[in-house]
Amino acid sequence: MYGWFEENGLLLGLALLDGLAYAALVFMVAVGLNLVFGVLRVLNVAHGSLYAIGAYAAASLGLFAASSGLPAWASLPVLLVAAALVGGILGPLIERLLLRRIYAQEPVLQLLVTFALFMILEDAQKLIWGTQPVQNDAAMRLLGNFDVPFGADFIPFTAYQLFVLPGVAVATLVGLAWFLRRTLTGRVIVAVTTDREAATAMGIDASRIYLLTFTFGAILAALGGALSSPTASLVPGLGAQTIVLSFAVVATAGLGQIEGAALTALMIGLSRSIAVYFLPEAEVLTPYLIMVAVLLVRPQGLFGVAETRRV
Amino acid sequence: MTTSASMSRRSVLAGAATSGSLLMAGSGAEAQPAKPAELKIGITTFLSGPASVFGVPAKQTAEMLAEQINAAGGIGGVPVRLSFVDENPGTEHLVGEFRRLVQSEGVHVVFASISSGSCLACTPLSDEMRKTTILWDCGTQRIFEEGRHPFAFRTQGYGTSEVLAPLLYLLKHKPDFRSIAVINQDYAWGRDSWELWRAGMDAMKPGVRVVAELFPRFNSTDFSTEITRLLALRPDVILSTSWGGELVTLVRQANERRLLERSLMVLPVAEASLPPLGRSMPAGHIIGTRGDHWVNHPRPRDKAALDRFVNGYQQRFNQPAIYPCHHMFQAFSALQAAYTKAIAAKSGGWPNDQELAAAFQGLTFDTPTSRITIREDGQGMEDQIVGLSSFGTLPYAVPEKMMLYPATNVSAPVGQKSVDWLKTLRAGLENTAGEAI
Amino acid sequence: MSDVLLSAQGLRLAFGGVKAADGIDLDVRRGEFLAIIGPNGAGKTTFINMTTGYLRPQAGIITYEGQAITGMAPRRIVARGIARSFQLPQLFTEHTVLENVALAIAAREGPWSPLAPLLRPRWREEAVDLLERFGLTSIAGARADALNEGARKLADIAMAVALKPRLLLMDEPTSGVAANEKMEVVETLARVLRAAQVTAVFVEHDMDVVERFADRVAVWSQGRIAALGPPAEVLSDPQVQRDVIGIERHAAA
Amino acid sequence: MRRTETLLAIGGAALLVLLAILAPWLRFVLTIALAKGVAVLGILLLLRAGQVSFGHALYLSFGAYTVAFLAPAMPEALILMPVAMLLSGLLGLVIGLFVSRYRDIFFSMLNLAISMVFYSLLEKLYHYTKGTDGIRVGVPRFLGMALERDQFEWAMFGTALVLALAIGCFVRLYLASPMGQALSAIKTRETRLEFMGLPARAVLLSAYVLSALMGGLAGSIIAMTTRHVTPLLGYWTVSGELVFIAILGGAGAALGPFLGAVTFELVRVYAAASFADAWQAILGLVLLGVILFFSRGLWGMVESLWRRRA
Repeated sequence: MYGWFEENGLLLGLALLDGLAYAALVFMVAVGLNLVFGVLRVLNVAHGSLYAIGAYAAASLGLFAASSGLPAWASLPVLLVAAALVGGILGPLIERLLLRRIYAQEPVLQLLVTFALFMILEDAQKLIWGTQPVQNDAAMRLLGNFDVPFGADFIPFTAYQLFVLPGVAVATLVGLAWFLRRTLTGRVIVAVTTDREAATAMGIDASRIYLLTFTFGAILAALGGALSSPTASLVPGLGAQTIVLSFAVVATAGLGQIEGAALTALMIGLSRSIAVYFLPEAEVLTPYLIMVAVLLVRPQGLFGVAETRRV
Repeated sequence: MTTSASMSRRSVLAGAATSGSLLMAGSGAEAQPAKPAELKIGITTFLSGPASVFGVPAKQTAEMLAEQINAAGGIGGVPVRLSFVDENPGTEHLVGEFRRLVQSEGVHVVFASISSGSCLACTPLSDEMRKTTILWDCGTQRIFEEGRHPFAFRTQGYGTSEVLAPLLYLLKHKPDFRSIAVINQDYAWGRDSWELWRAGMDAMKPGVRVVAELFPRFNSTDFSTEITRLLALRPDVILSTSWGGELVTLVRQANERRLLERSLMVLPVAEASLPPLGRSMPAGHIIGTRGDHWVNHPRPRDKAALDRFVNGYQQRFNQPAIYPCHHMFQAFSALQAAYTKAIAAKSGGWPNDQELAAAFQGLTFDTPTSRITIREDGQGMEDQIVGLSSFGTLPYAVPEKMMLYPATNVSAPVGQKSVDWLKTLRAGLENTAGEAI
Repeated sequence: MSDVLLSAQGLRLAFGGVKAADGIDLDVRRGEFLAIIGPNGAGKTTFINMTTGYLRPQAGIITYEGQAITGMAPRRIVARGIARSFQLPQLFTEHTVLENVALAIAAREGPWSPLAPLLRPRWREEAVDLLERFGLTSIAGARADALNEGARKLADIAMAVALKPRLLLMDEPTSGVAANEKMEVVETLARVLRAAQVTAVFVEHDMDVVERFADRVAVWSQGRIAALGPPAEVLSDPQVQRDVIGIERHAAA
Repeated sequence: MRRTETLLAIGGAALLVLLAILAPWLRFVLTIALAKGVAVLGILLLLRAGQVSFGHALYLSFGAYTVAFLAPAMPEALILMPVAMLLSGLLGLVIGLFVSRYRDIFFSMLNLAISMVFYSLLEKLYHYTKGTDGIRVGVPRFLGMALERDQFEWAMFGTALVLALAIGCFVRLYLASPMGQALSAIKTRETRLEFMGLPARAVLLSAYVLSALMGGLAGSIIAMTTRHVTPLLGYWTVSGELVFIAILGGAGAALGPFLGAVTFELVRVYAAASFADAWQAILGLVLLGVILFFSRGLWGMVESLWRRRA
């Protein structure tokens, strides 16, 4: 028999595992939003819709792949393909047809354009996928369970949750960091994020960078959705939930900061799962409380750089 | 068939201009109306958001039934016409729409709401506008226990019977359980249903240890943390009154991680989520349907009618008819019965609002599975059937070892508050309240 | 009453490794026009920024009228009678020039009734009058973002003057002003300031302007004051000529 | 244009009264629209400073719940309204002291976060708030008189209309005053304000408190009109809706919010009536059209029409 402390210590360990998986999902959807905000300075409300559409598309494509006889292992790459398709098609369309027309306008108008888009896409999803739960958990079942010892007992976790989600998130983080630091395009994106005026003054083709970044952000949003689809059943209203949380992450992280997004996601993920264990009623409040606390101490966000006001 | 979709903007504007006179009709319930050209029914239901899982099938059912009724000559010779309102935008929008339905559309009757909050907001309006309102799906016990609503009638069961029946089933099926955990959606039904359950459980089987009370955020898509905690706690029983996509997600995630091998689940609102769950729903857990309308009901009142309805729906919409479809059926059935009764009482004359409402008092109407009587407080007495999940010919789970609980055995008597009544229950009721069928 | 209006002692401030102020000691005398010259990056603007509260020196003390103002918020410093203008004009771009000046007047006068308009008769009159003195009457109704560089510069200074300061710090008041208008602009400015008995410190690159209008010149070099004195004396110093003016001329060419 | 605006305001008010007489059910919709217009006036003040609050549903729901909680003890509409307004203003002062330090996205998101905390509490504190079921508000007295439902609805409509006109006038004066003008100065050159001795934070804070007062008042009107309050009134999409209305109506004048609010509510009602399945998409399309083709909103359209005629 374990004492209170030992038992709770073990629970804390479990909470860590759950928090990690949740953090991975939060990170995937928030990092794209943060990247887009950093470069375009547009807070994209429709990011939540892209997430939802990515999830739906992944489930549908997975079901289609299975019915057309693709082997079971294909259910994992299908998630990536669906995300790339959704982001790769919708991203450029949205950037070219809508956002492009309003870059010169006030930020609130840009925000509202994406809000309008969000409303339209919400109904569009319903039109395409209906209102009944859509699901395809092939990817989750593929890898089966992994038993984590828990005292004399054991707790089964899905390998998907334990390895795939954090794995993809870490790969995304490392890949993004490498891309932004080591490639020319990446450096240009960073330059635009840090000082838009200076970067455009240096002759950077902002239009191309905007298109690229937005598409990239859209793919990340869709990927976030696609990754969540094997464990969740998809119903209307998915996007609205996701986007508020991502907003909180972006503001907490600091604009355009991918490491900040990762750290914030981790904080949110862990505190949420710890809350579920020890203070379930506080669970929904944690992301917002974290944000308020962080901004009290660091008004520019965790990794944000104070904008120098030139006089 | 005419539904709201065909209503043009112009007709709404015209309605706005002429409804001064309609108001008169609405408030003067004693006026003697002539037989109208159409019987207008306003229906509030979820057309967007997560609860559209229920709302849209119900809407489809209403359209199908209206078509059938009209093909058969309408109600009392008058064809019905439906207008739908989306509940999702919130109360402030909904009560405005309720007024529009009554004052501008001039509906004769309103079918109100899936959400309890919507019902609570609409019933006072039914009092004020003296417009017969059928509460066709919402379950909150607060409606008729906290006030009198002479124009509102619920044509199905409610939270108390829908929670008590599975509790009684559990007490009989697994009388030796010692610990329980609850994982409900964090909103009124999730909280209310747990309060009802707890009151009944503590009265009939004191001393059960409640090891966890989890109320994850409404519309959550990830329950892995909660599941881990439940796996670690190993409660004998896990109760969840969740519904829709969330229940599907919860059961799938729980099943994948073999939680359902460790604990017995009690799912009072399982039925609508069983088709999408398919084989992910393991056998041997307690499932309910907010009524008695299981597709495999062993002895329905009218087998042919049940098959006709269920198969007709399946064929037309390529989906199984889930419980909201049945609740919509009940609302239509009650409406037809009430009009027949009112017209007969008036020797063939068309009833006004007051007379229509009067017809609902003590009304008995047929459903494919049984017969429902509306009590003097407006509450419908719908029997409950609970069973254990099992697999037969269908690709999804249906109940076996079913117990039927007559509504009068599992409903708080008129004038008593549910929680107070549940506290008076005593052990042994599980052996007398229901019968195996 | 002391002859010294503003006094800086031992000001130090470094950004990373760059010493923008490396022991600045300077007394500004009541009523004088003091020019600050020196190459870019010598710390001239930093001095103004420290004096007006935008930057806090890491060491040293600034006193004004004998009282320490080191590290005070800009707002507090303005309230004591120190105003500044900016190298890059800081105008409210959605307002007209008249409104810009009126806002400055309002700032000086506050607190006010929240329901009387900004352009209440008394303030409007004063703003019109001030703009006239700056020769900006013709553009009083123009939006601030529609002006040319010279006009923006003047409007920027007019706003500072509208605060009725006793000490005005100007960061390159003539940069951006067309060469043929420059003398006239400075002439106007000097007249307005003298009439209002304002002490002025200004950063300037044009040696002709310095020679003609400054009572004293301070030469900045790498965060220090390399020379200080009347223009005739300082500008003829061979070392100043070589180190500062040479560079300036070179840069100008 | 000034006189025109006054004339338009009077004409608009007359039109609303006429509509309310002709179509009783519209009276309800219009009361809500007027209340939202009042809340949007507050949003407009903040927009002047370039700040977008994505959390003002907080004050709306706070005002509404204040009424819901106090109505049983104090069933008098003309007391409930100012009390809800003042308490909401007090809350705005406390929160404003914190958020007025932040700008742009941080300002937006902090407001969002705080409003979501409040929303979650409304849902969580089930025993006090009845969770998502919400609280029913009885018909309060009006000026000490117990009114019939119909009379009470007229009273609320009239009160909302009078308040809308009065607060619209106030906002117009405020915007022309140094306080209001300093707001737009925050947007264009905040540092200069500081160097002129004007505390930008205080300027923003006063606007913020005013917006909280207006939000609370609007919430109290909504509560007494719908007579049932649920947490949904505090959800972030409602905050978005307020900003939506501000832009739809046009942020250029005090009349804009009401133009926007009435249009918004009517479009929503008609879209919901004609296309119950896709009303959201229709609203989205309307907003998209307005932003892409008339970025100054409906008021901007009215203005340019007027200019063309003049």
